[in-house]
Amino acid sequence: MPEVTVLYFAQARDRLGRDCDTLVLPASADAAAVLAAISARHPANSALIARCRVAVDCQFIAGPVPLSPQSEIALIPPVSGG
Amino acid sequence: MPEVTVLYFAQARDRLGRDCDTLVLPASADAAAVLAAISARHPANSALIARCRVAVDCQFIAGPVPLSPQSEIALIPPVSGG
Amino acid sequence: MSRHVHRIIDGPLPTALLTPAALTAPEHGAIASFIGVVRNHHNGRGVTHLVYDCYRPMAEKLLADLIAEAMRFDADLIAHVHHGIGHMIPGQPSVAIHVATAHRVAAFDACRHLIERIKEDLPVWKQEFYDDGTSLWLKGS
Amino acid sequence: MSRHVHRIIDGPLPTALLTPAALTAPEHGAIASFIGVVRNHHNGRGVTHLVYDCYRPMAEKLLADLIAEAMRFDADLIAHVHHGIGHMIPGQPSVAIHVATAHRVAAFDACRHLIERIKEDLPVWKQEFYDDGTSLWLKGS
Repeated sequence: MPEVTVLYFAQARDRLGRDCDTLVLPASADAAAVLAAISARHPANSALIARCRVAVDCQFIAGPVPLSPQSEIALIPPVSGG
Repeated sequence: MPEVTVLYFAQARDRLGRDCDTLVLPASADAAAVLAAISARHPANSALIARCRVAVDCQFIAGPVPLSPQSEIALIPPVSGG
Repeated sequence: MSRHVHRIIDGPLPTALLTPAALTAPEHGAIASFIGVVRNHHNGRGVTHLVYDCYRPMAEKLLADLIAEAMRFDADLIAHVHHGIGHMIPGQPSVAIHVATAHRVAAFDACRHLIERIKEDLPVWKQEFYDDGTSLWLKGS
Repeated sequence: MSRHVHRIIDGPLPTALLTPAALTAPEHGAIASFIGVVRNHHNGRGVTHLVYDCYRPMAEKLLADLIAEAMRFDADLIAHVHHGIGHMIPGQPSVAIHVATAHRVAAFDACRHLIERIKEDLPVWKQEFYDDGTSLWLKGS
Protein backbone atom coordinates (compact mmCIF):
# COMPACT_ATOMS: atom_id res chain seq x y z
CA MET A 1 0.00 0.00 0.00
CA PRO A 2 2.33 2.79 -1.25
CA GLU A 3 1.91 6.45 -0.35
CA VAL A 4 1.63 8.27 -3.66
CA THR A 5 1.48 11.94 -4.66
CA VAL A 6 -1.62 13.01 -6.61
CA LEU A 7 -1.47 16.29 -8.57
CA TYR A 8 -4.48 18.58 -9.05
CA PHE A 9 -5.00 21.08 -11.88
CA ALA A 10 -7.38 23.81 -13.02
CA GLN A 11 -10.90 23.62 -11.50
CA ALA A 12 -9.90 20.58 -9.41
CA ARG A 13 -7.05 22.51 -7.79
CA ASP A 14 -9.37 25.50 -7.20
CA ARG A 15 -12.20 23.43 -5.76
CA LEU A 16 -10.02 21.14 -3.62
CA GLY A 17 -8.05 24.17 -2.44
CA ARG A 18 -4.63 22.52 -2.96
CA ASP A 19 -2.39 21.41 -5.81
CA CYS A 20 -1.59 17.92 -4.51
CA ASP A 21 -2.32 15.26 -1.90
CA THR A 22 -0.44 12.24 -0.60
CA LEU A 23 -2.75 9.23 -0.65
CA VAL A 24 -2.29 5.62 0.38
CA LEU A 25 -3.24 3.53 -2.62
CA PRO A 26 -3.15 -0.19 -3.50
CA ALA A 27 0.03 -1.48 -5.15
CA SER A 28 -2.07 -1.95 -8.27
CA ALA A 29 -4.96 0.38 -9.07
CA ASP A 30 -7.15 1.41 -11.97
CA ALA A 31 -8.66 4.85 -12.58
CA ALA A 32 -11.82 4.04 -10.61
CA ALA A 33 -9.76 3.06 -7.54
CA VAL A 34 -7.71 6.26 -7.73
CA LEU A 35 -10.80 8.44 -8.16
CA ALA A 36 -12.47 6.66 -5.21
CA ALA A 37 -9.47 7.37 -2.98
CA ILE A 38 -9.47 11.06 -3.98
CA SER A 39 -13.22 11.27 -3.38
CA ALA A 40 -12.81 9.70 0.06
CA ARG A 41 -10.39 12.52 0.92
CA HIS A 42 -12.62 15.21 -0.65
CA PRO A 43 -16.21 13.95 -0.39
CA ALA A 44 -17.77 17.37 -1.02
CA ASN A 45 -16.26 17.34 -4.53
CA SER A 46 -16.96 13.76 -5.53
CA ALA A 47 -19.13 14.85 -8.49
CA LEU A 48 -16.27 16.89 -9.98
CA ILE A 49 -13.76 14.12 -9.23
CA ALA A 50 -15.97 11.52 -10.96
CA ARG A 51 -15.79 13.55 -14.19
CA CYS A 52 -11.97 13.46 -14.21
CA ARG A 53 -9.53 11.07 -15.82
CA VAL A 54 -6.39 9.69 -14.19
CA ALA A 55 -2.84 9.81 -15.52
CA VAL A 56 0.04 7.83 -14.04
CA ASP A 57 3.53 8.90 -15.01
CA CYS A 58 2.14 11.22 -17.71
CA GLN A 59 -0.09 8.63 -19.34
CA PHE A 60 -3.86 8.21 -19.15
CA ILE A 61 -4.68 4.85 -17.62
CA ALA A 62 -7.57 2.56 -18.46
CA GLY A 63 -6.91 -0.78 -16.74
CA PRO A 64 -4.96 -1.34 -13.51
CA VAL A 65 -1.34 -0.17 -13.29
CA PRO A 66 1.30 -0.85 -10.62
CA LEU A 67 1.88 2.04 -8.23
CA SER A 68 4.96 2.82 -6.14
CA PRO A 69 5.95 5.79 -3.97
CA GLN A 70 7.75 7.10 -7.08
CA SER A 71 4.59 7.09 -9.21
CA GLU A 72 3.27 10.50 -10.24
CA ILE A 73 -0.51 10.46 -10.33
CA ALA A 74 -2.52 13.32 -11.84
CA LEU A 75 -6.22 14.05 -11.64
CA ILE A 76 -7.19 15.33 -15.11
CA PRO A 77 -10.40 17.38 -15.30
CA PRO A 78 -12.03 17.72 -18.72
CA VAL A 79 -9.38 19.46 -20.85
CA SER A 80 -9.97 22.66 -22.84
CA GLY A 81 -6.79 23.51 -24.69
CA GLY A 82 -6.39 24.73 -28.23
CA MET B 1 -21.23 37.49 -87.18
CA PRO B 2 -18.65 39.41 -85.09
CA GLU B 3 -14.90 38.97 -85.45
CA VAL B 4 -13.69 38.02 -81.98
CA THR B 5 -10.24 37.50 -80.42
CA VAL B 6 -9.59 34.07 -78.92
CA LEU B 7 -6.69 33.72 -76.44
CA TYR B 8 -4.58 30.56 -76.12
CA PHE B 9 -2.62 29.43 -73.05
CA ALA B 10 -0.19 26.76 -71.91
CA GLN B 11 -0.19 23.56 -74.02
CA ALA B 12 -2.80 25.06 -76.38
CA ARG B 13 -0.56 28.06 -77.14
CA ASP B 14 2.44 25.72 -77.62
CA ARG B 15 0.59 23.27 -79.87
CA LEU B 16 -1.26 25.89 -81.95
CA GLY B 17 1.96 27.89 -82.25
CA ARG B 18 0.32 31.22 -81.39
CA ASP B 19 -1.22 33.02 -78.44
CA CYS B 20 -4.39 34.20 -80.15
CA ASP B 21 -6.58 34.07 -83.23
CA THR B 22 -9.29 36.29 -84.65
CA LEU B 23 -12.31 34.19 -85.51
CA VAL B 24 -15.69 34.99 -87.03
CA LEU B 25 -18.29 33.64 -84.62
CA PRO B 26 -22.10 33.80 -84.39
CA ALA B 27 -23.60 36.71 -82.42
CA SER B 28 -24.63 34.13 -79.84
CA ALA B 29 -22.53 31.01 -79.21
CA ASP B 30 -22.07 28.32 -76.60
CA ALA B 31 -18.82 26.55 -75.71
CA ALA B 32 -19.34 23.82 -78.31
CA ALA B 33 -19.74 26.40 -81.08
CA VAL B 34 -16.57 28.25 -80.01
CA LEU B 35 -14.57 25.00 -79.78
CA ALA B 36 -15.85 23.95 -83.22
CA ALA B 37 -14.70 27.26 -84.73
CA ILE B 38 -11.24 26.91 -83.16
CA SER B 39 -11.01 23.29 -84.37
CA ALA B 40 -11.96 24.37 -87.88
CA ARG B 41 -8.97 26.76 -87.83
CA HIS B 42 -6.63 24.15 -86.27
CA PRO B 43 -7.93 20.73 -87.37
CA ALA B 44 -4.68 18.91 -86.45
CA ASN B 45 -5.29 19.79 -82.80
CA SER B 46 -9.00 19.11 -82.56
CA ALA B 47 -8.50 16.43 -79.87
CA LEU B 48 -6.69 18.88 -77.59
CA ILE B 49 -9.21 21.62 -78.33
CA ALA B 50 -12.11 19.30 -77.49
CA ARG B 51 -10.68 18.83 -73.97
CA CYS B 52 -10.69 22.58 -73.30
CA ARG B 53 -13.26 24.84 -71.70
CA VAL B 54 -14.27 28.27 -72.96
CA ALA B 55 -14.30 31.53 -71.04
CA VAL B 56 -15.92 34.72 -72.29
CA ASP B 57 -14.96 37.94 -70.54
CA CYS B 58 -13.18 35.99 -67.79
CA GLN B 59 -16.06 33.65 -67.04
CA PHE B 60 -16.52 29.99 -67.94
CA ILE B 61 -19.60 29.62 -70.13
CA ALA B 62 -22.07 26.77 -70.19
CA GLY B 63 -25.05 27.89 -72.29
CA PRO B 64 -24.99 30.35 -75.19
CA VAL B 65 -23.72 33.89 -74.56
CA PRO B 66 -23.88 36.97 -76.81
CA LEU B 67 -20.59 37.81 -78.56
CA SER B 68 -19.41 41.16 -79.89
CA PRO B 69 -16.08 42.33 -81.32
CA GLN B 70 -15.28 43.49 -77.75
CA SER B 71 -15.74 40.03 -76.26
CA GLU B 72 -12.58 38.39 -74.95
CA ILE B 73 -12.71 34.66 -75.54
CA ALA B 74 -10.20 32.28 -73.96
CA LEU B 75 -9.53 28.63 -74.68
CA ILE B 76 -8.89 27.03 -71.26
CA PRO B 77 -6.96 23.72 -71.30
CA PRO B 78 -7.26 21.53 -68.19
CA VAL B 79 -5.85 23.68 -65.40
CA SER B 80 -3.05 22.61 -63.05
CA GLY B 81 -2.46 25.39 -60.54
CA GLY B 82 -1.87 25.12 -56.84
CA MET C 1 -14.82 47.42 -48.66
CA SER C 2 -13.75 43.80 -48.63
CA ARG C 3 -11.17 42.75 -46.07
CA HIS C 4 -10.28 39.80 -48.27
CA VAL C 5 -6.97 39.79 -50.13
CA HIS C 6 -6.38 37.82 -53.33
CA ARG C 7 -3.75 38.29 -55.95
CA ILE C 8 -1.62 36.67 -58.63
CA ILE C 9 2.06 37.29 -57.90
CA ASP C 10 5.06 37.15 -60.26
CA GLY C 11 7.46 34.42 -59.14
CA PRO C 12 7.45 32.33 -55.96
CA LEU C 13 5.51 33.76 -53.04
CA PRO C 14 7.55 35.96 -50.68
CA THR C 15 7.93 34.58 -47.14
CA ALA C 16 5.67 37.29 -45.75
CA LEU C 17 2.69 35.69 -47.52
CA LEU C 18 3.22 32.30 -45.85
CA THR C 19 2.20 33.48 -42.39
CA PRO C 20 -1.40 34.06 -41.32
CA ALA C 21 -0.20 36.53 -38.68
CA ALA C 22 -2.14 39.36 -40.34
CA LEU C 23 -5.40 37.44 -39.80
CA THR C 24 -5.18 37.07 -36.02
CA ALA C 25 -8.16 38.98 -34.66
CA PRO C 26 -10.11 38.80 -31.39
CA GLU C 27 -13.35 37.72 -33.07
CA HIS C 28 -11.67 34.93 -35.05
CA GLY C 29 -10.58 31.97 -32.92
CA ALA C 30 -9.38 29.79 -35.77
CA ILE C 31 -7.11 30.18 -38.78
CA ALA C 32 -6.59 27.36 -41.26
CA SER C 33 -3.87 27.70 -43.88
CA PHE C 34 -2.64 25.81 -46.89
CA ILE C 35 0.72 26.37 -48.57
CA GLY C 36 1.54 24.68 -51.86
CA VAL C 37 5.24 24.08 -52.46
CA VAL C 38 6.97 23.09 -55.72
CA ARG C 39 7.90 19.40 -55.41
CA ASN C 40 11.14 17.88 -56.67
CA HIS C 41 9.41 14.73 -57.88
CA HIS C 42 6.26 13.86 -59.85
CA ASN C 43 5.16 10.43 -61.01
CA GLY C 44 8.60 9.14 -60.10
CA ARG C 45 10.46 11.74 -62.19
CA GLY C 46 12.88 14.34 -60.87
CA VAL C 47 11.65 17.93 -61.36
CA THR C 48 14.34 20.57 -61.94
CA HIS C 49 12.01 23.56 -62.23
CA LEU C 50 8.63 24.57 -63.51
CA VAL C 51 6.86 27.45 -65.17
CA TYR C 52 3.33 28.52 -64.30
CA ASP C 53 1.34 30.10 -67.13
CA CYS C 54 -1.72 32.17 -66.20
CA TYR C 55 -4.69 33.92 -67.77
CA ARG C 56 -4.23 36.70 -65.32
CA PRO C 57 -7.38 38.87 -65.47
CA MET C 58 -9.57 35.78 -65.26
CA ALA C 59 -7.47 34.28 -62.47
CA GLU C 60 -7.70 37.47 -60.39
CA LYS C 61 -11.46 37.58 -60.87
CA LEU C 62 -11.90 33.88 -60.15
CA LEU C 63 -10.02 34.11 -56.85
CA ALA C 64 -12.59 36.68 -55.73
CA ASP C 65 -15.42 34.41 -56.90
CA LEU C 66 -13.96 31.42 -55.03
CA ILE C 67 -13.66 33.42 -51.80
CA ALA C 68 -17.32 34.41 -52.20
CA GLU C 69 -18.13 30.70 -52.64
CA ALA C 70 -16.17 29.78 -49.51
CA MET C 71 -18.25 32.20 -47.46
CA ARG C 72 -20.99 29.57 -47.47
CA PHE C 73 -18.98 27.96 -44.64
CA ASP C 74 -18.97 31.17 -42.59
CA ALA C 75 -20.31 34.47 -43.86
CA ASP C 76 -17.86 36.30 -41.57
CA LEU C 77 -14.69 34.54 -42.69
CA ILE C 78 -11.65 36.46 -43.84
CA ALA C 79 -9.56 34.93 -46.63
CA HIS C 80 -6.13 35.81 -47.99
CA VAL C 81 -5.26 33.92 -51.18
CA HIS C 82 -2.12 34.34 -53.31
CA HIS C 83 -0.87 32.32 -56.27
CA GLY C 84 2.58 32.76 -57.75
CA ILE C 85 3.24 32.34 -61.47
CA GLY C 86 6.28 32.14 -63.73
CA HIS C 87 9.54 30.30 -63.07
CA MET C 88 9.96 28.33 -59.82
CA ILE C 89 12.26 25.68 -58.42
CA PRO C 90 11.47 22.84 -55.98
CA GLY C 91 10.97 24.04 -52.41
CA GLN C 92 9.53 27.41 -53.45
CA PRO C 93 5.95 28.22 -52.39
CA SER C 94 3.45 28.69 -55.22
CA VAL C 95 0.14 29.16 -53.41
CA ALA C 96 -0.88 30.42 -49.97
CA ILE C 97 -4.40 30.30 -48.56
CA HIS C 98 -5.29 31.63 -45.12
CA VAL C 99 -8.84 31.57 -43.73
CA ALA C 100 -9.87 33.02 -40.37
CA THR C 101 -13.24 32.21 -38.77
CA ALA C 102 -14.77 32.19 -35.29
CA HIS C 103 -14.64 28.38 -35.04
CA ARG C 104 -12.26 25.82 -36.47
CA VAL C 105 -14.53 23.56 -38.55
CA ALA C 106 -15.50 26.36 -40.93
CA ALA C 107 -11.87 27.47 -41.24
CA PHE C 108 -10.71 24.00 -42.27
CA ASP C 109 -13.68 23.48 -44.61
CA ALA C 110 -13.29 26.84 -46.32
CA CYS C 111 -9.51 26.47 -46.70
CA ARG C 112 -9.90 23.00 -48.17
CA HIS C 113 -12.66 24.23 -50.48
CA LEU C 114 -10.45 27.05 -51.77
CA ILE C 115 -7.51 24.82 -52.73
CA GLU C 116 -9.79 22.20 -54.32
CA ARG C 117 -11.61 24.86 -56.38
CA ILE C 118 -8.32 26.53 -57.34
CA LYS C 119 -7.14 23.19 -58.68
CA GLU C 120 -10.41 22.72 -60.60
CA ASP C 121 -10.93 26.15 -62.11
CA LEU C 122 -8.12 28.68 -61.65
CA PRO C 123 -6.70 29.40 -65.12
CA VAL C 124 -3.12 28.59 -64.14
CA TRP C 125 -1.05 25.93 -65.87
CA LYS C 126 2.07 24.14 -64.72
CA GLN C 127 4.82 23.10 -67.12
CA GLU C 128 7.21 20.73 -65.35
CA PHE C 129 10.83 20.38 -66.50
CA TYR C 130 12.47 17.04 -65.67
CA ASP C 131 16.05 16.04 -65.02
CA ASP C 132 16.08 14.08 -68.30
CA GLY C 133 15.65 17.37 -70.22
CA THR C 134 12.00 16.84 -71.15
CA SER C 135 9.00 18.86 -70.02
CA LEU C 136 5.27 18.40 -69.72
CA TRP C 137 2.19 20.58 -69.26
CA LEU C 138 0.27 18.96 -66.43
CA LYS C 139 -3.40 18.09 -66.72
CA GLY C 140 -4.68 18.94 -63.26
CA SER C 141 -4.35 17.25 -59.90
CA MET D 1 16.71 12.21 -34.63
CA SER D 2 13.18 13.45 -35.11
CA ARG D 3 12.66 16.46 -37.31
CA HIS D 4 9.38 17.13 -35.52
CA VAL D 5 9.11 20.07 -33.15
CA HIS D 6 6.63 20.21 -30.27
CA ARG D 7 6.70 22.36 -27.19
CA ILE D 8 4.68 24.07 -24.49
CA ILE D 9 5.50 27.79 -24.44
CA ASP D 10 5.00 30.35 -21.67
CA GLY D 11 2.58 33.05 -22.79
CA PRO D 12 1.08 33.68 -26.23
CA LEU D 13 2.95 32.19 -29.18
CA PRO D 14 5.56 34.48 -30.73
CA THR D 15 4.84 35.52 -34.32
CA ALA D 16 7.70 33.37 -35.61
CA LEU D 17 5.76 30.23 -34.68
CA LEU D 18 2.73 31.22 -36.79
CA THR D 19 4.46 30.72 -40.12
CA PRO D 20 5.15 27.33 -41.68
CA ALA D 21 8.07 28.83 -43.62
CA ALA D 22 10.53 26.48 -41.87
CA LEU D 23 8.66 23.47 -43.30
CA THR D 24 8.94 24.35 -46.99
CA ALA D 25 11.01 21.55 -48.52
CA PRO D 26 11.35 20.17 -52.06
CA GLU D 27 9.93 16.77 -51.16
CA HIS D 28 6.87 18.24 -49.43
CA GLY D 29 4.35 19.80 -51.80
CA ALA D 30 1.74 20.64 -49.18
CA ILE D 31 1.65 22.34 -45.81
CA ALA D 32 -1.55 22.58 -43.78
CA SER D 33 -1.62 24.79 -40.71
CA PHE D 34 -3.97 25.59 -37.90
CA ILE D 35 -3.64 28.59 -35.59
CA GLY D 36 -5.87 28.94 -32.54
CA VAL D 37 -6.47 32.51 -31.41
CA VAL D 38 -7.99 33.73 -28.13
CA ARG D 39 -11.53 34.89 -28.88
CA ASN D 40 -13.19 37.93 -27.35
CA HIS D 41 -16.54 36.20 -27.04
CA HIS D 42 -17.81 32.83 -25.82
CA ASN D 43 -21.42 31.72 -25.47
CA GLY D 44 -22.47 35.33 -25.96
CA ARG D 45 -20.23 36.69 -23.16
CA GLY D 46 -17.39 39.14 -23.58
CA VAL D 47 -13.97 37.66 -22.71
CA THR D 48 -11.41 40.07 -21.25
CA HIS D 49 -8.55 37.58 -20.86
CA LEU D 50 -7.86 33.98 -20.02
CA VAL D 51 -5.36 31.81 -18.22
CA TYR D 52 -4.24 28.42 -19.50
CA ASP D 53 -3.21 25.93 -16.83
CA CYS D 54 -1.10 22.96 -17.93
CA TYR D 55 0.30 19.68 -16.62
CA ARG D 56 3.48 20.39 -18.45
CA PRO D 57 5.53 17.15 -18.48
CA MET D 58 2.48 15.18 -19.59
CA ALA D 59 1.53 17.80 -22.20
CA GLU D 60 5.03 17.76 -23.69
CA LYS D 61 4.96 13.98 -23.87
CA LEU D 62 1.44 13.85 -25.27
CA LEU D 63 2.29 16.24 -28.11
CA ALA D 64 4.96 13.76 -29.21
CA ASP D 65 2.45 10.89 -28.96
CA LEU D 66 -0.13 12.81 -31.02
CA ILE D 67 2.40 13.53 -33.77
CA ALA D 68 3.23 9.81 -33.85
CA GLU D 69 -0.51 9.12 -34.18
CA ALA D 70 -0.84 11.63 -37.04
CA MET D 71 1.85 9.79 -38.97
CA ARG D 72 -0.79 7.24 -39.89
CA PHE D 73 -1.84 9.77 -42.56
CA ASP D 74 1.69 9.97 -44.01
CA ALA D 75 4.69 8.26 -42.45
CA ASP D 76 6.93 10.96 -43.96
CA LEU D 77 5.08 13.97 -42.59
CA ILE D 78 6.84 16.69 -40.62
CA ALA D 79 4.89 18.35 -37.82
CA HIS D 80 5.60 21.46 -35.75
CA VAL D 81 3.20 21.88 -32.83
CA HIS D 82 3.31 24.58 -30.14
CA HIS D 83 0.83 25.43 -27.39
CA GLY D 84 1.08 28.55 -25.26
CA ILE D 85 0.03 28.60 -21.62
CA GLY D 86 -0.50 31.23 -18.93
CA HIS D 87 -2.13 34.65 -19.33
CA MET D 88 -3.49 35.71 -22.75
CA ILE D 89 -5.80 38.35 -24.14
CA PRO D 90 -8.17 38.13 -27.11
CA GLY D 91 -6.37 38.16 -30.47
CA GLN D 92 -3.27 36.40 -29.14
CA PRO D 93 -2.38 33.01 -30.65
CA SER D 94 -2.47 30.05 -28.25
CA VAL D 95 -1.76 27.08 -30.50
CA ALA D 96 0.07 26.57 -33.83
CA ILE D 97 0.11 23.35 -35.83
CA HIS D 98 2.00 22.98 -39.10
CA VAL D 99 2.11 19.73 -41.07
CA ALA D 100 4.11 19.20 -44.28
CA THR D 101 3.52 16.20 -46.54
CA ALA D 102 4.07 15.29 -50.19
CA HIS D 103 0.36 15.64 -51.06
CA ARG D 104 -2.35 17.87 -49.66
CA VAL D 105 -4.99 15.42 -48.43
CA ALA D 106 -2.67 13.90 -45.81
CA ALA D 107 -1.55 17.36 -44.70
CA PHE D 108 -5.13 18.51 -44.09
CA ASP D 109 -6.12 15.24 -42.41
CA ALA D 110 -3.09 15.15 -40.11
CA CYS D 111 -3.45 18.83 -39.16
CA ARG D 112 -7.13 18.37 -38.39
CA HIS D 113 -6.38 15.21 -36.42
CA LEU D 114 -3.80 17.01 -34.31
CA ILE D 115 -6.08 19.87 -33.25
CA GLU D 116 -8.99 17.50 -32.53
CA ARG D 117 -6.79 15.23 -30.40
CA ILE D 118 -5.24 18.22 -28.62
CA LYS D 119 -8.73 19.35 -27.66
CA GLU D 120 -9.60 15.83 -26.46
CA ASP D 121 -6.50 14.88 -24.50
CA LEU D 122 -3.87 17.59 -24.04
CA PRO D 123 -3.73 18.37 -20.30
CA VAL D 124 -4.28 22.11 -20.78
CA TRP D 125 -7.17 23.98 -19.19
CA LYS D 126 -8.64 27.34 -20.06
CA GLN D 127 -10.04 29.70 -17.44
CA GLU D 128 -11.99 32.48 -19.13
CA PHE D 129 -12.47 35.85 -17.45
CA TYR D 130 -15.56 37.79 -18.52
CA ASP D 131 -16.36 41.48 -18.71
CA ASP D 132 -18.87 41.06 -15.84
CA GLY D 133 -15.98 40.15 -13.52
CA THR D 134 -16.76 36.41 -13.35
CA SER D 135 -14.60 33.56 -14.62
CA LEU D 136 -15.10 29.95 -15.64
CA TRP D 137 -12.95 26.90 -16.26
CA LEU D 138 -14.09 25.55 -19.61
CA LYS D 139 -15.05 21.94 -20.10
CA GLY D 140 -13.65 21.22 -23.54
CA SER D 141 -14.75 22.20 -27.04
